[in-house]
Amino acid sequence: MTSATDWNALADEAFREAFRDLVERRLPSELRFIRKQRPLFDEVSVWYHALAEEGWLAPVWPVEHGGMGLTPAKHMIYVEEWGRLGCPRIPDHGLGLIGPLLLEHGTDEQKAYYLPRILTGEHVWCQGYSEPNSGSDLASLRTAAVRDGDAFVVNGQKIWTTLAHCANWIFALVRTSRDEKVRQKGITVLLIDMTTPGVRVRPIANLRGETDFCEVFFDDVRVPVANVVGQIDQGWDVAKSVLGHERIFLGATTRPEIAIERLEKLARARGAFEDPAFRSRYARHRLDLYDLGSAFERFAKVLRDGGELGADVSMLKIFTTELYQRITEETLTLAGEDARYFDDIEAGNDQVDAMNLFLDSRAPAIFGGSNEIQKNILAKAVLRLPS
Amino acid sequence: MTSATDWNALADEAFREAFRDLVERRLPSELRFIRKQRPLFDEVSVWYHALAEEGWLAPVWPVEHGGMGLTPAKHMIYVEEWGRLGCPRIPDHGLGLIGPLLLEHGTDEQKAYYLPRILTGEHVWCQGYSEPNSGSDLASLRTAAVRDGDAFVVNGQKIWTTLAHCANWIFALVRTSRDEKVRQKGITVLLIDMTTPGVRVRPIANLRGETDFCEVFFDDVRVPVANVVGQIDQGWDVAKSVLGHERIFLGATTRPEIAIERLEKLARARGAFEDPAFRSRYARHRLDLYDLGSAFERFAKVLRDGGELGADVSMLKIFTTELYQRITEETLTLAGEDARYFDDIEAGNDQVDAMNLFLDSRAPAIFGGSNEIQKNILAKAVLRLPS
Amino acid sequence: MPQSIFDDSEGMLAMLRDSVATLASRQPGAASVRQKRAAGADMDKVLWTAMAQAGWTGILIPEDLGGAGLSLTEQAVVSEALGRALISEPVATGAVFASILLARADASVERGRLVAGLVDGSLILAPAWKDGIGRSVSARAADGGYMLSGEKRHVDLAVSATDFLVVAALDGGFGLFSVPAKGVGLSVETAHGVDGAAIGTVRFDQCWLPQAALLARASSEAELLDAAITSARVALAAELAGIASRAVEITIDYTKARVQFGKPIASFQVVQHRLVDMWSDAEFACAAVVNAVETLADGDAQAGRMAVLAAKARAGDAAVSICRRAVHLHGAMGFTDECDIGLYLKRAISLNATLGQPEDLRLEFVNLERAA
Amino acid sequence: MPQSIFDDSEGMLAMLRDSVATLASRQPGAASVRQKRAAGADMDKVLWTAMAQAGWTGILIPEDLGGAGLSLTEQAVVSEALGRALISEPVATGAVFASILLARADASVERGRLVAGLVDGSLILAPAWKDGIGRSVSARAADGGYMLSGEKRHVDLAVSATDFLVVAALDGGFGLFSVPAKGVGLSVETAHGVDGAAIGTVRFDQCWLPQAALLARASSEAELLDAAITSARVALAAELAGIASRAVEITIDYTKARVQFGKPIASFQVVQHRLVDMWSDAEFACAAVVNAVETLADGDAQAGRMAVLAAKARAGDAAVSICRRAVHLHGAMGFTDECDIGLYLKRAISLNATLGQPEDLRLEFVNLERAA
Repeated sequence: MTSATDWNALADEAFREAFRDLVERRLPSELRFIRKQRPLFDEVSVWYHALAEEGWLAPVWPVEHGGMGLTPAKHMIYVEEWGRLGCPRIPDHGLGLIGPLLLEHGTDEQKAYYLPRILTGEHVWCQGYSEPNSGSDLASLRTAAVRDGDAFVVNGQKIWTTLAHCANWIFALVRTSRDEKVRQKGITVLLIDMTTPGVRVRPIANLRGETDFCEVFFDDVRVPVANVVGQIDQGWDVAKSVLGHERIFLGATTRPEIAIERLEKLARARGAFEDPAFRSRYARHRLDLYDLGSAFERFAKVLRDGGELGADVSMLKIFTTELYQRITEETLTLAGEDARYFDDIEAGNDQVDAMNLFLDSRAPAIFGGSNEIQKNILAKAVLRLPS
Repeated sequence: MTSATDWNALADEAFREAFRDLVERRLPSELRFIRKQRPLFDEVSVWYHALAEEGWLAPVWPVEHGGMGLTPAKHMIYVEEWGRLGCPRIPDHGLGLIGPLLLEHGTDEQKAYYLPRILTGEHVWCQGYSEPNSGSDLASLRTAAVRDGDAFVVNGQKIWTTLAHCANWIFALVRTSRDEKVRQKGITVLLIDMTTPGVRVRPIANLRGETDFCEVFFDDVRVPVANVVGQIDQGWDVAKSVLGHERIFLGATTRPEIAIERLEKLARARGAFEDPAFRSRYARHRLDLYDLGSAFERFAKVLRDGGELGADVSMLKIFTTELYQRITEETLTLAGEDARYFDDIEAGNDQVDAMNLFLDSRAPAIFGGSNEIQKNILAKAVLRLPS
Repeated sequence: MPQSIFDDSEGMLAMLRDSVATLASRQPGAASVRQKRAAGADMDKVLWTAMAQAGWTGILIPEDLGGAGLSLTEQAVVSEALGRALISEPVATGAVFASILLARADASVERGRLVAGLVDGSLILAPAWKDGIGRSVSARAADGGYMLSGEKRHVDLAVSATDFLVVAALDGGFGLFSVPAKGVGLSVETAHGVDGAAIGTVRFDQCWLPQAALLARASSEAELLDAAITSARVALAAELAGIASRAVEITIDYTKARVQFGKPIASFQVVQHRLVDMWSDAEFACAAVVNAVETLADGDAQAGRMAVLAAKARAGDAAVSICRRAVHLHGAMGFTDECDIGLYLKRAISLNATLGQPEDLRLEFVNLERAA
Repeated sequence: MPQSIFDDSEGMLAMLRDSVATLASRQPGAASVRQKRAAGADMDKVLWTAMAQAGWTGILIPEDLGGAGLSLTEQAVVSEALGRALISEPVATGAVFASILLARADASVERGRLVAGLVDGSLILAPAWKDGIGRSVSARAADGGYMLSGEKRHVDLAVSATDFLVVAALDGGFGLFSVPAKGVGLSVETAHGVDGAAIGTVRFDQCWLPQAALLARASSEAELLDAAITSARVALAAELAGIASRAVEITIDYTKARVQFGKPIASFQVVQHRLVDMWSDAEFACAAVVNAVETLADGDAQAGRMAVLAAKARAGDAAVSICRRAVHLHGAMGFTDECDIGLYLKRAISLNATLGQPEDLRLEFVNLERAA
């Protein structure tokens, strides 16, 4: 294993090269550029374990806990190359969310117990925030944890829990008090072993016919008090302290890039680039994507210079999710009568998953805070508009 | 003069023919299809008096007051032909607004005095509703009328008063009481002779460099109590009782029709119809206009069948004003570098007032209740959405 | 809420709407879609039979041929109501398109058999008019009959069909053939349609037909197909308008019930204005359908054709974009398969892509108008 | 609020921004526009002189020619600040375009005279590169010099110019000529520009020039003009981004102050979201300008050209559409000539239409990319 300073000291190009080399050596070719956006753990465990063995699994964790300790700038390269080389997404709640939160708010015992098990893949995590009646409005959550000796007894329900059906631990926000004036108070973070009696998972099929997310039900589930992260009733502060710089990735160009690649493939196969009307519409999307790159760079530069991102970064998230939709809609238009197919459609000797991407593009404008919520926040936090 | 039953008994085509004949005989050719959308009274008085002489000036007034007493269906034809034949707009507040309101709410004395003077053109009216701090929110108006014997003393200011600088009477909403709980109460309708001392008019230039509207200032202006229309403090009910069926004309296809005619002229001159990219964009506008016609017809049919229009008719107003903007924007795009000109631009041997229409198209989306206000109303009155 | 408004002095149209609603209450459209999809089927036989019994497979067939002898007004009303109820049987192709093809074919025993079967539901007819790329279907005289070869794509009811109605090149012109589904040399391949129904690709490989299979011939494909396409587009436009209108209502109901930050989300101004936009789009779609039906009835062929193009484009755009916004306003719920709104979106996409997407239809409109 | 963010470790760019703001506080842009318009003029001589004194007419002219020898970074910062302040002198054409034309011309006494006059403001140079339709300008050798005939359109500064910089066909190639405004055979006609400045059409009717008037020659027009067009487009994009950003700020201030129904209209969610959209568009415009300047500096000619096309298109679209929405959000006030926001809209339209509208620029971008 290489030490953190070594990675960060590498020239950017050399670091890129190291990542590419790793991918060449360890990522099976059938796992590159796969269609499925959210593979289950078993489907990509080869890659997961390979990353762990090579010491590349946890790019931003500190070296002493088995991470690479990358700076935000190097982490950006890591993420860029990941996408560019077609690496499949791995179940990353443990790595990206629970790990960092434990590092910041966990006890030494918690760190010692949980972190290594994330790296080995023994613990696969999911994140239980949303509930049926608290989507955009997290503070209204109702799953209750009542103290009973050295345990909490949890009752309630989570929803939109991504990949809960292949996780064995859940990082859950629960309500431990109703007395507080401010609704954000009285919430506690609990780590719950999903093999505990009373936990039940129901996968929910999505528009594409896949089951990315689930409902998780808790029926008198006993959770040791030792599984609380941070202070009881102060879980809100823990939950919201996700790494600030990671928010830039919500605005990454990846999705519209994938979509425009498909549009171009179909357009070439059908000779659409010879049609000035199509070319004119295509030009708009192409330039939107190009300019998104310029805007992304403006924020990436802040990170590279060691700065912190403000609320304004969510303009990228709004733009990229809407662009993703526009491009997939254009692809359906170009598909003509073939837009009736749920299956992939012919593009010369190849196929294009026009409907798959169109349907997938409905989600990012909602998840991670709907674009309307993002605009509400921008109106207040950046434009300082009155209420 | 022909009696009302005669007009309404005519077949539609014969009625159209009669109107066309009148235009041929009495409208000077230099007044047809003029560029100015809001001519001053003097500029079109020939046509005004001709209409009066022929008995065609007041289409919806009752016959006993010198009107034509047309049904809404016949009135629609009147308005259609007016636009189709390129008749210039005449100052019409007296005919379209004050006349009907006096007919409904005026005393016999008021009718006898004012109505004939509108028909002769002796009284040219304007309408004083808006004030600097009450645009969309009429109920907040502040121009005050304080009772002093048999007169009101008026102080305050009106704004956006269309053609006030060529009017000699103003139909004003004034506040006569501040005690009422509901803000709509305490408002009174006053007819004010603009030659009264203390009335001052300041024309306001608009984006096109013309002066369609004015500010009107009242400085201790004495108005006889006899000039109140309806009840004191109950003016709100008078003001809002404009003829329901006239609201359909806010959604008329006239403006986008004029705009697309210009777009087509420029496109022909520049060979743009040979460019599939332009053709594709043009097709969208053309079909929007065509479909607006279908939607307009849906409401026109209600009127023809003797029905009343609901709040839903304002969907036409929103659509037509936004379409007007889109078409004039397209024309500027087609104009290329010529879009830098304020003056009319060359289109073959002819000229096109591209900038004139583009700038003009900014107004209808605001005036008569901004499109946002229209949507607020539709949300409540038609969709019954909660507040 | 939005609905195509026709003159209905005798209340017949309201009755038709009610009967569709009654059927839908017994056989909910969404459930039927899910069942059909799970089975990989191309139709719901129970629903289709019920529709035939109600007379809806023969609305446009003249009375003297055994049909209802009604007009596009009634067809539009039924199609719109089916759209609202998400009853996704391929009426526009399997009933409307087939009806017009047959009504305009020459009188013959074979035509009589097909018409009777279509009307009473005993036969399932699958019109097949769209050639595979580079594999167009042609017929040649052979053994006292005809031999068909080639491929047809985007065929509804390809699996369930008892008979195909196939347009093929013939002697420098075109012929309309009746082809039994069990015929030798005919094979069907299917793919999943986004609306849950299987879509067929039908291959004819030296498929022999008797003389009587030739139902009609014409010098151009347009002469055989245009009337059928026009009527089918009206039916599609009406169905799309129905989908659009119902999707608005569903979304209004959902956003009134869904509480966030202590208020129904339908009380937020941004949501309200979006709902108003959606409602207005649906109203425009309905008005365009009425205009198409009435303009066609007025008899000016060119004007009628343009009105139909406009209606199909407007209703298709409205339905798809309303459903997209509707899914979004349903939040995460809208992204689940359990929520019906996604099925509306998928159905809208499928119908919008059938017989011309809006962009193509608009260009055709402008080409017609400017050529005039 | 939105602004192009360049590395500015030495604070020089901030200083430049401040000096523009200081000038604007003494000579407000809006007042200058109104004055210019009323006078039918094509420039504000007081402002132009002040800008020349500040060194802004020669930013891009190399030091060895007597200019400031700065880069497009500084030019973009100044142009953006001018845009914000609505100082509408034709810097992109009269300074940037002219500078690059001259910097790339051959060394000569005449070039020296023109450069010096441009830098110190004593000469007003009007580049004239766009031929009238069917009336392109050509030169032929005559009497030991050249004879020019033809017409140039869309010429800024045509009335005030002391010298025109004219591109003309010459011997199968092209030449760049210096033409004195007082020359025999030269006539100027003007029309009102939407931004208040007169726009010239310049006619050359047997206009004789001495040998020394030929500043440069090349085999193609592109070779003479492309570098100047690219730099001018960067300046225009920056100015448009400045207009866009400032229009957002003005509208935020207005909507916060304007009370309706008892609340500032900026508190209504629909208005808030529209303001967020406008702000985001302005941010994208600024980012595109930065990208253009940096990509050009990186040295890959093709990449640089594409970046400039993107920036001019993005900033032009942003400025025009932001100003349109800004006018709308100003309500009736926005429709008056008294309100500055309308002047921003008009200026945005004018710059957006200069050297290529977004639609054309985007197509050029795609053509370049797909040809590669």
